[in-house]
Amino acid sequence: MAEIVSLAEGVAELVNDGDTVALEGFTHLIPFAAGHEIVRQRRRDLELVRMTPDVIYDQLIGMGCARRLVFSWGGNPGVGSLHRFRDAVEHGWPAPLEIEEHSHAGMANRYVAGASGLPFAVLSGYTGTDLARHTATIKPVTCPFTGDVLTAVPALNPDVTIVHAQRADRAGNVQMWGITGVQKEAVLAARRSLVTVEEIVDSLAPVPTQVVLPTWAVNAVALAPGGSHPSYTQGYSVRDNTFYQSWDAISRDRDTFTGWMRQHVLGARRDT
Amino acid sequence: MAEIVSLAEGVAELVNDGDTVALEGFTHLIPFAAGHEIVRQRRRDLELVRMTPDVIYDQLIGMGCARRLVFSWGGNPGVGSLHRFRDAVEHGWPAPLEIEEHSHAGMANRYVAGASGLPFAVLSGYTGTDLARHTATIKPVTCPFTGDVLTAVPALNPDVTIVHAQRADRAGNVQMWGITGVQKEAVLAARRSLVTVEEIVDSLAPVPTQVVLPTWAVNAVALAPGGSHPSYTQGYSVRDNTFYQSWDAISRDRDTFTGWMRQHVLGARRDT
Amino acid sequence: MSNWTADEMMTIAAARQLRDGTSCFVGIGLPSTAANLARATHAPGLVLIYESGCLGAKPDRLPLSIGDGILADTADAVVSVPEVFNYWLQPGRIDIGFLGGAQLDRYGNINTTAIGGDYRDPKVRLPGAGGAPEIAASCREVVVIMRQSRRTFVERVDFVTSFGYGTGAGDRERLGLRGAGPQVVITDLGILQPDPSTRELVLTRLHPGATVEQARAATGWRLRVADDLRTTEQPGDSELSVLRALKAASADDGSASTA
Amino acid sequence: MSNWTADEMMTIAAARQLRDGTSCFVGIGLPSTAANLARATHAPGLVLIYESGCLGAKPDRLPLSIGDGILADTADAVVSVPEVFNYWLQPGRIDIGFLGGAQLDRYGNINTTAIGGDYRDPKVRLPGAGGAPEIAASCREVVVIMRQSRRTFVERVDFVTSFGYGTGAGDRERLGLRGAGPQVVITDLGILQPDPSTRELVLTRLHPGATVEQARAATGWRLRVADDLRTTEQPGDSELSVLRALKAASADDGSASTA
Repeated sequence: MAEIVSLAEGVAELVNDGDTVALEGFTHLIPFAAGHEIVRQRRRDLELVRMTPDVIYDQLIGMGCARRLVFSWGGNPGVGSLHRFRDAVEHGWPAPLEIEEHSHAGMANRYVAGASGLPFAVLSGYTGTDLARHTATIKPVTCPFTGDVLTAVPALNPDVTIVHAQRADRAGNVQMWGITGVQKEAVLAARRSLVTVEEIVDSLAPVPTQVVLPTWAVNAVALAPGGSHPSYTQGYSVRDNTFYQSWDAISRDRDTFTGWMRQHVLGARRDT
Repeated sequence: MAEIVSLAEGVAELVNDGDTVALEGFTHLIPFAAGHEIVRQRRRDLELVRMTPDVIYDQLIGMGCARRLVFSWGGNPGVGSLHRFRDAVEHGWPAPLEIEEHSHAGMANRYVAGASGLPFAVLSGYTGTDLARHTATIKPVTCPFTGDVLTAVPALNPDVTIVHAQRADRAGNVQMWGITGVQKEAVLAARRSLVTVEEIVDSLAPVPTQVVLPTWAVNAVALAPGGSHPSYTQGYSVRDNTFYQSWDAISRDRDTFTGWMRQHVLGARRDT
Repeated sequence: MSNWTADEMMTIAAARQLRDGTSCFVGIGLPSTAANLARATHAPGLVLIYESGCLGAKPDRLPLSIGDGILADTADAVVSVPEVFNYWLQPGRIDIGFLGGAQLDRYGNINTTAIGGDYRDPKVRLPGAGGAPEIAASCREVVVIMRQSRRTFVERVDFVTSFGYGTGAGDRERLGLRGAGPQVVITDLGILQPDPSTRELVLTRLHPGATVEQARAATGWRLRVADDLRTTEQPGDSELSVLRALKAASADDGSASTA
Repeated sequence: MSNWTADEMMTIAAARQLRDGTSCFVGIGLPSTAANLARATHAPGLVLIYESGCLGAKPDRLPLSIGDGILADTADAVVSVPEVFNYWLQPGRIDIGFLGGAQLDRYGNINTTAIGGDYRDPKVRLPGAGGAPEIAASCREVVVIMRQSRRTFVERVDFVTSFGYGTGAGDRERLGLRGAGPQVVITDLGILQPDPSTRELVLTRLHPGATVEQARAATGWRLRVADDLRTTEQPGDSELSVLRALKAASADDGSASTA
C-alpha cells in the first residue's frame, strides 16, 4: 500500500546517491517538483533514465547530480538544444556525462519489458542506423519460428521511478489522464516508486483516458500542487511554453544557469 | 476507412471458406450475431481462433463450420463443458477437429505480436507443463543479454477478426468500454476486420475505460443490436447467465443441438 | 447454525487462507466463491484480480464468469487481457494464485486439460489451461481448492496443465519458476500441505467430522498424515450466514471451472 | 499577397505533398506546421499521429511540443507511447512519416544525433533519435522537410540516425525495411526526389525565384538536376493566409526539432 508522504520525505526515503532514477512524463505530467527536490537534497552519481530528458534533466545534469544518462531524445521541444546537457557531453561540465542512447521505440519497449518481468523486449527497430553500432544494449535476436532477425533491447528496471499525476485518493490509489506516455510501464518496471499529485481526494471518479495505478503497486504518494510546471497537468494547468522558450537563454550560460537554480530551486526552501 | 454494411454483407464480403477467423470478446462483447451469420452462410473449413471458445464456437463447431481450433480455454464459464467441442474432439462429430492449444498468457501475447507486426512474442510461460510437449507453436528463446531461456510463441494474424462493440459513429470510428479483453489486439492483428455494434451515432462521447478503434483501422462496421446475446454489452444488456446454464442441456445431445440451431439460428432468417 | 455441508466447510476453510491486504488472482467457481467470502468477512482489504483485466474487483454477488459486468463496475482499474498477464501476473506482483482443478497429484501438479486415453484422443476432454499455468508459476504462492476423491487426487496427473512441484523437491527451482507453488490444498475433507523436504502433499488438517480413513480412501496415493494433525475450526455462524447470503445473491452454483 | 518568404514556400510545398484521407506520423517543428496547414486547406481528412500517443489529433493551433494538451483534447484516441510505436507505427499502418533533420545526405539518410568529431566526443551534440529511426523505417513513405545549405545537405551524414537509402539502390530491401523510404525532400529552394534507379536525391523542382545555381551552392554533393525540372506553383492566397493565421495562433516559432 502506498504511503502518503511529503515530497521531501519521499525523495529522502526513496532516492539514494548512485541510484538509477527515472522521472517520466511525456511532455505532459513531467515531475519537476520532484526533480527540484532531488537537486535540493544534493543527490549525486545518479544514472538518469528518461525518454525525453527535457528541461528537468538539463537542470539535474547542470547541477551535477548525474553520472550517466539513458535517453532517446535530448532537446528542448519546439525550441532547440538542452544547453546543460550539451555542455556536459561536449565539454564535461560540471562533470563528464556518460550516455546510453536509444530511439523512443527502443526505450518504450525497454520499460515494457521491465514492467513485464522479462529481461528483454523485441522490436523491429534501429535497422541501418549508427545507434546500433554505438549502443551496447541493442542486439539482434532471431525468431525461432520464421528465422527473421529482429532487434532486442534489455529491460529497464530503475531503482526508483517518479511520475506526476492529477490525483490520488487517501488510500494511495493514483489516477492520471490525458497523455500518459510510458508512466505506467516506468512505475511498474521500478523497484520503488513515488508519485506526486495535484490533489488528494476522497474518491477517484472515473475519467476518460485515465490510467489508474492501484495503491499496492506504488510505494509513496506526495502532494505537490503545480508540481509539473513548466510542463502541465491536464485539467489543472497548461504548458508554460514561454518558460520553455526562456530556458534557452537561462541555460545557455553556466553562471546564468547556476544563478537561476540557486534562486529558484535551492533557494525555494529555507533548509538549503 | 470502415464501410458501414449489413451484417450479412459484412460476413459475405470478409469471411471465406478456409479462412482463419477470430471472433473475440472476453466473456463480455462476444459477437454471437456474427457467429450465427457465419453459420447461416454455411462457411466451411474455418480455422477458428479464440482464447475462450465459449458457446459461440460450440455452435460453429457443432454446425460443421470448423476444421481447426486455436484456443486456450474451451468451457462454458461457470457451468462446465462445451459438449459440441468435446464431441468433436472425443468422437469427431460432426467432423474431426484439429486443435492447437495454448494458455491465456500465450494467446494474448500471440495477438500482441500480430498487432505489433512482429513474427513472435516472448513470455515467461508454459514452464514445466505438458502443453509445451504437445503444441508446436511453443518454443524456447534465449535472452541475448542475460542468457535466460524464455518462451516464444508465434504471432496470430487472422484472415479476419470480428468483434462486437457498444457503438460506432457514421465515419466508422468504433468505441467499446468495460472489459475489452484482447479485442484491440485481435483487430489490429487481422488482415481484415468486421465490428458489429449496438448503435451507430453522430459522435462518440468519451467514456471511461473506452477503447477507440479509428475508422481507418477497421474494414467494416455492421449494426447488430443485441448482437452479443447471450453474452452482454455493458451499458446495453446484461449477461444471460440462465441461457449459459440452459446451453448445457441443449448442447449435450446432437439432435437437440441441431434442432435448436435450425430453429433459432438457421430459421432466424427467411433466406435459409 | 451448527450444521453445514462439506462444501461449505471447504469454502470457509479456503477463505480463511486469504490474509487481509494481500492480492489474489482468482479463478472462477470455488476459488471465486471463497475469495469473495474472505472479502465479506475477515479480509475486506483483499485485492481480487480476475484474468478479464479487473484489478481490485469488489463484487457484492458471486460472478458466474470471470468477465461479469459486476467485476468491471467495481474494479479499481480495468486493463486489457494482455496487460493483466504481462504487467500484473508475470512479474510476480500477486501474492496468491487461487486455483481449482479436475485432477491433482501427489506433488501438487494440476490437470484441467484431458483425462484418459491420449492427448490427441482423450477419454474426457476438459476445458484446458486458461490462465492457470502462469498463475501457478508466477504468484508468490498458490492455494488450491478441490473436492477430494480417488478419481481426482491421483498419484500422477494424466496431463500437467499447471506445474506444482513436478516430481518433488527442487523441480521448481531448477525450472526457475518465480512463485513458491501450492502451499495449501483445501478439500471437502481437510487440508493438505507440501512436506518441506519432499514437497509431497501431506494431510495436515481434518475438517470436523472427517476421518483419516475417509481422507486416505479419497486419495489415489498412499496419503501421509502430519504428526501434528489438527482439526479445522468449525464454520462460525457469521461465516456460514455470509456464505449462504453470497450464494443466494448469485446465479453461481459454484461448479468447477477455471476460466 | 504575391510576396512570401522561402520558409513559407517550403511549408506550403510540403503541405501539398499530404493527400487527403491518408495518415501521417508527424514530427514537431516544420513537419507539424506543414501537416496542420494541409489539414486546414486541401486535406481536412488527413489523420495526424503524434508519438505522444495522440491518434487523429485535430489541433486548431500549432502545438509547440508533440505532447501539447490540444493534441490529446482533439484526438480520436489517446494511447500509451509503447502502443503508438508497437501497434500503430511498427506494423506499417501509417502512410506517411513526416520528418525534419539537422543533416541530410545524398541518399536521404538523416542525422539528428551529432555533428563533427567523434560520437563520444562530438563537436555539436544534437537532440538524438526520438521516434525518427522507426518512423523512417516503417511508414509507407517518408517526406522530409529541411532548409537547404552546404552545412546541412552533405555527401554523407556524420551519423545515420534515420536510414534513408543507405549507400544507394537495394540497401533498404537488403535490410528488409517495411517502408519505401524518403520519396520527397522539400527545402526552402525546391524539391529533391530519389532517382528511381540509383536512389540518389535529384533536384526535380525549384520554387519560384530560386535558381539551379542556388540549389547547387546549397548542396554538399554534386547535385544532379532532373531533365524535366519544373517550377513549384507559387503559394496561393488562401494557403498563405491560413499558414499565417496558424502561426499567429500559436506560440511555435517553427524552429527545427524532431521530438
